[in-house]
Amino acid sequence: MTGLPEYLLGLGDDALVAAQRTAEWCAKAPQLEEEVALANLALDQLGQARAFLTYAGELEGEGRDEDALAFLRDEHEFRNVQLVELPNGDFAVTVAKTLFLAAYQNLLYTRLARAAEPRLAGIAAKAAKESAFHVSYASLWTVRLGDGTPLSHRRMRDAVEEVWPYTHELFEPWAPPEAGLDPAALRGPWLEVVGRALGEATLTRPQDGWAATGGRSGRHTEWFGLLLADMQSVHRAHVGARW
Amino acid sequence: MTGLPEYLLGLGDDALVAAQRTAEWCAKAPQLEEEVALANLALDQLGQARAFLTYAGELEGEGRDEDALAFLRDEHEFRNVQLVELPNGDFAVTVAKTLFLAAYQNLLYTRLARAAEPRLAGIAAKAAKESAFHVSYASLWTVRLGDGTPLSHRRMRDAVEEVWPYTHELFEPWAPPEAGLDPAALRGPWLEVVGRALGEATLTRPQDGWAATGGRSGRHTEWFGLLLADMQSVHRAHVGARW
Amino acid sequence: MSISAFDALIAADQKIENKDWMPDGYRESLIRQIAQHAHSEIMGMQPEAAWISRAPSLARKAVLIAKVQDEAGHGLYLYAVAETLGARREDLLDALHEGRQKYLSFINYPTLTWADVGALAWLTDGAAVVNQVSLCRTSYGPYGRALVRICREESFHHRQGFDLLHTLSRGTPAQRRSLQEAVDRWWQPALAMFGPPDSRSTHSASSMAWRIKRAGNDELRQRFVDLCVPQAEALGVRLPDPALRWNPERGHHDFTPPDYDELMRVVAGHGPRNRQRLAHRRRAHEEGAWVREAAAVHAAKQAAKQAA
Amino acid sequence: MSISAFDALIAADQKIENKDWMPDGYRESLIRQIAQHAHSEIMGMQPEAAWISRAPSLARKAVLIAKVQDEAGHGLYLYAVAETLGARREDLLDALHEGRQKYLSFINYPTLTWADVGALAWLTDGAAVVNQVSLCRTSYGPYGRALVRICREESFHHRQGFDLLHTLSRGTPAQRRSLQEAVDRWWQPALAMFGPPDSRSTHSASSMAWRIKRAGNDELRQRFVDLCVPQAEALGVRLPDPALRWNPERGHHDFTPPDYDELMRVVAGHGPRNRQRLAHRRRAHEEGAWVREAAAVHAAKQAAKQAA
Repeated sequence: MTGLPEYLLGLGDDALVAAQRTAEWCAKAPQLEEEVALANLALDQLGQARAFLTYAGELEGEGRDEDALAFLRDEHEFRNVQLVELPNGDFAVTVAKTLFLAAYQNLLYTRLARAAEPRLAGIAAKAAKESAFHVSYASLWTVRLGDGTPLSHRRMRDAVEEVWPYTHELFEPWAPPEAGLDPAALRGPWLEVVGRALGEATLTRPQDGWAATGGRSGRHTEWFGLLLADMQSVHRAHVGARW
Repeated sequence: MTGLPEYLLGLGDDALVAAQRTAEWCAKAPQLEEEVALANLALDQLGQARAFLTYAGELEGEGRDEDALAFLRDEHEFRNVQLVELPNGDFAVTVAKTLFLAAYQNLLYTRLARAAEPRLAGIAAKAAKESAFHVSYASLWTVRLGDGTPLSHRRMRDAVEEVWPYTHELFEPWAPPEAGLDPAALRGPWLEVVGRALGEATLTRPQDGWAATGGRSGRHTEWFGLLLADMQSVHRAHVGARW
Repeated sequence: MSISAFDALIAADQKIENKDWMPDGYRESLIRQIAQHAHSEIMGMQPEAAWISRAPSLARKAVLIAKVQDEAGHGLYLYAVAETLGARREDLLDALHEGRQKYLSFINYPTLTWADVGALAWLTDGAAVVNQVSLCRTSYGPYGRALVRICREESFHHRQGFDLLHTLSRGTPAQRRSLQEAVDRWWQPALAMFGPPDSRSTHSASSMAWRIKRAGNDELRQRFVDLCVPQAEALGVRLPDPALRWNPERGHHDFTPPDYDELMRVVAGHGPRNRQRLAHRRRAHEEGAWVREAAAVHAAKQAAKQAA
Repeated sequence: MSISAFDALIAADQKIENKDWMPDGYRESLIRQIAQHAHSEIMGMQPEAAWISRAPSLARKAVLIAKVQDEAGHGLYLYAVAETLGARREDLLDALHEGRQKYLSFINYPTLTWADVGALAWLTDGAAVVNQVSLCRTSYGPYGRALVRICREESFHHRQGFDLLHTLSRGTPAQRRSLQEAVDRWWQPALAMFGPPDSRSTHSASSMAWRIKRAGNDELRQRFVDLCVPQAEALGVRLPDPALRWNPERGHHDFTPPDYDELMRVVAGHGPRNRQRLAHRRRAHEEGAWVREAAAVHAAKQAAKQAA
């Protein structure tokens, strides 16, 4: 069974990798308003990652701080779902990834905010507010693109289909007693939130078929190694340096 | 003044980084014929890199083999020109980079094949034959694109202009006595080779303006750190392992 | 030549050549099979090409580039064989891009670590060799001759894959762990390369009658398993099948057959990487369109000049 | 309001507002200057954004994302100010993309190492603050008010850049070396940010008369140098100018002025990164076109629904 430190790593890694991907949009977004909004998302995710990783490192008790955990673990030691590793693709893919992740995180954080463990509850309460904004932002763009031009409709539809197989992993049984929740129970409410956005966007929910799995036990996608190689390169090139 | 070991590093690094970039086309080339041809170029470049780096490591006498030199040096220790670091861009940019580099290498290798140092002469003699093929291949495509459609003409022209400022570095004074040549003297013949291809391609030679410099002393472009982070990631993640 | 002449050639185990008369069904079966083979070669470049930039030694990097290059060469060669039957490369590529023609399902699995590059070569190229050695005796001459050359290169790839894994097997604990994990991932996809059991194969019977195929799926799969067992021992890896054991009565290893339902799902497009592999292939093709067009326009200009 | 009322306001050091009458030349000068400022903000995101993915600590990564975000925000804000003068953001972006309007030349230099991220912030944001503090008293009200907010954020960026460098200055030998090299690279581009000497500046005189600008290029450059010297000492770096020394008679530091010929070349498009920066910007804009169009079409649909 998953212990609390490993669970916190998973929450932190989800947020960290999502932040890394979102920040790839900096200086490349479709318009200035999106530059600002996407940077906001990335900053929120990064803030959550730092809080969870710091907490995980302290519970672990081996002296690893947020940077040791972010920059000095190897690929198979990361506990994030594969969803967050997917390349950004076009803006529609990013919107789909953001919608699916944020809807899950918002439900999860809202429940974790009531956890008995006060520090976990505190981090989650702040994160729940942030992810609520992420859900509205991604829903808004899902609708704009889905109910926009024929081209944007097609791209949004393709994006939803492409990312869908990676959503199942979010609801795998993987939570310690301290979390006080069953991830599988989040899928119903999640389908409601996501279904509402898709419906308004004139899109239909894809069929469930092949489902990605393995991220929580350290098995990641072909893209993740490259993401880490880039992210960790400067830190690792200077052993023991302070930044 | 440049010593022979450092010069060999420069020759090897030029070829290594060129091979790395060329091989990025694998499974992405415009047609199967180009898959085969570009892989050939990459293999030739990689073979040259291995020969020069192995030789450099032996002269240096500190037990560094080709892999130690390729995978365990940091950015500022690489001695390649910035030209080879440039991203591949579209196929026209790759053709322009290849034409400019191969025309230089062919002239250089042909002269080095007559160097007094027999090992250097031997590597260069083999490489000269290879680079002669690279020149014809890149010239052929320069002409096809330059004298093809209006779109391809425009892209080939833009590519030549984009890459041109990075060609000056090839002719900087940077050769040890053992090489028996003055790099600056190669520019005349180089302009002839390149000018012939450009002329046939209905393109004009760009104005000389800003000129890139610094590669030979370890100052590289913004892109080079990412190239190295990727290239060295697996090797560096397993300290002391054999492959 | 006529249908009786064709039948006589087949019966006498002689080769059919492209100028010979042949039944439409024979021609169509061949084009389908050769196109699928060609598509598999060019799609199969992707899971390996992804590791070229990171290959952990320059020697391995060279080997890997050469392997991917061979696959492109095989693709070229096989499309040319299909063209001897009246097909056009362009149309076959369209059929691939639109999902009307298939490629081998193992290509839809990811190569997650450097060890996967070796396991993929050892197991899937090994399976390809077993398949293709038998196909070298196919009744269509141009295809058989292409296969002789392809087989030689594939068996080289197979040996290089084994060599890569053998180095890992003598390496660090992390390297040995990655070796075992990669073999665990690739065993099933490799077994599935031989297709469904003969009893469920849609095309097998007619292909056997025309001697396009020379051996059944089940027979070839058994041959592959028997070959792998001693090689796995030499690598010190466990093949992930608890039922795998020598059966002295049959003179073969017993083993668990691959999951055909999964195979059918992946063939139908629902594997881990189907979407991405096809999207990658389509994008490369689309982004190359202006280059191919420029070459064609330039060639036409040259031809016009020479004619003038 | 009329020309005499306008002149009276300027003479009384009062603010001009967007509804006020103003001479065409005043309006055009302002639009040119504000657009160039806005362009510099959004083009200036690039050399820093390139390092976000590799920032060597999570805290620095957050600071860097926030800085790039502020620049986007400044861009938004400044284009809105230009719009109060009748310009449209879209047209100004076109002018940028087509090279008809300029941005600050330092952006055309590369950020080669992590230390460059710090040096760029310390020196070029430092120079920007000196420039903009003086501009806060500009005669056009909306621009002056925008500048107050922008200045506050820029001076925060400047301090964060200094802090980044300060950490390197107490770090490993490799870190300290990279610090010195980065400062060597960024000193000249930062000095050049104040533009040509007043004697050679084409727009300075009229801008001063209209009180769009409130201080000359030379005066501001001197102020910047005087500010940098003690900060460089605190960092333990050498500013790359052998002529740099305190001149007790002038009460200022003497220094070598930047190479104006190089500045003019870079402004004209021949700097190390001009092509790439503009190409990157154009590509992002083109790739975003379908998104902007979708949003516009969707908004029109919503409006039509509400009207119905």
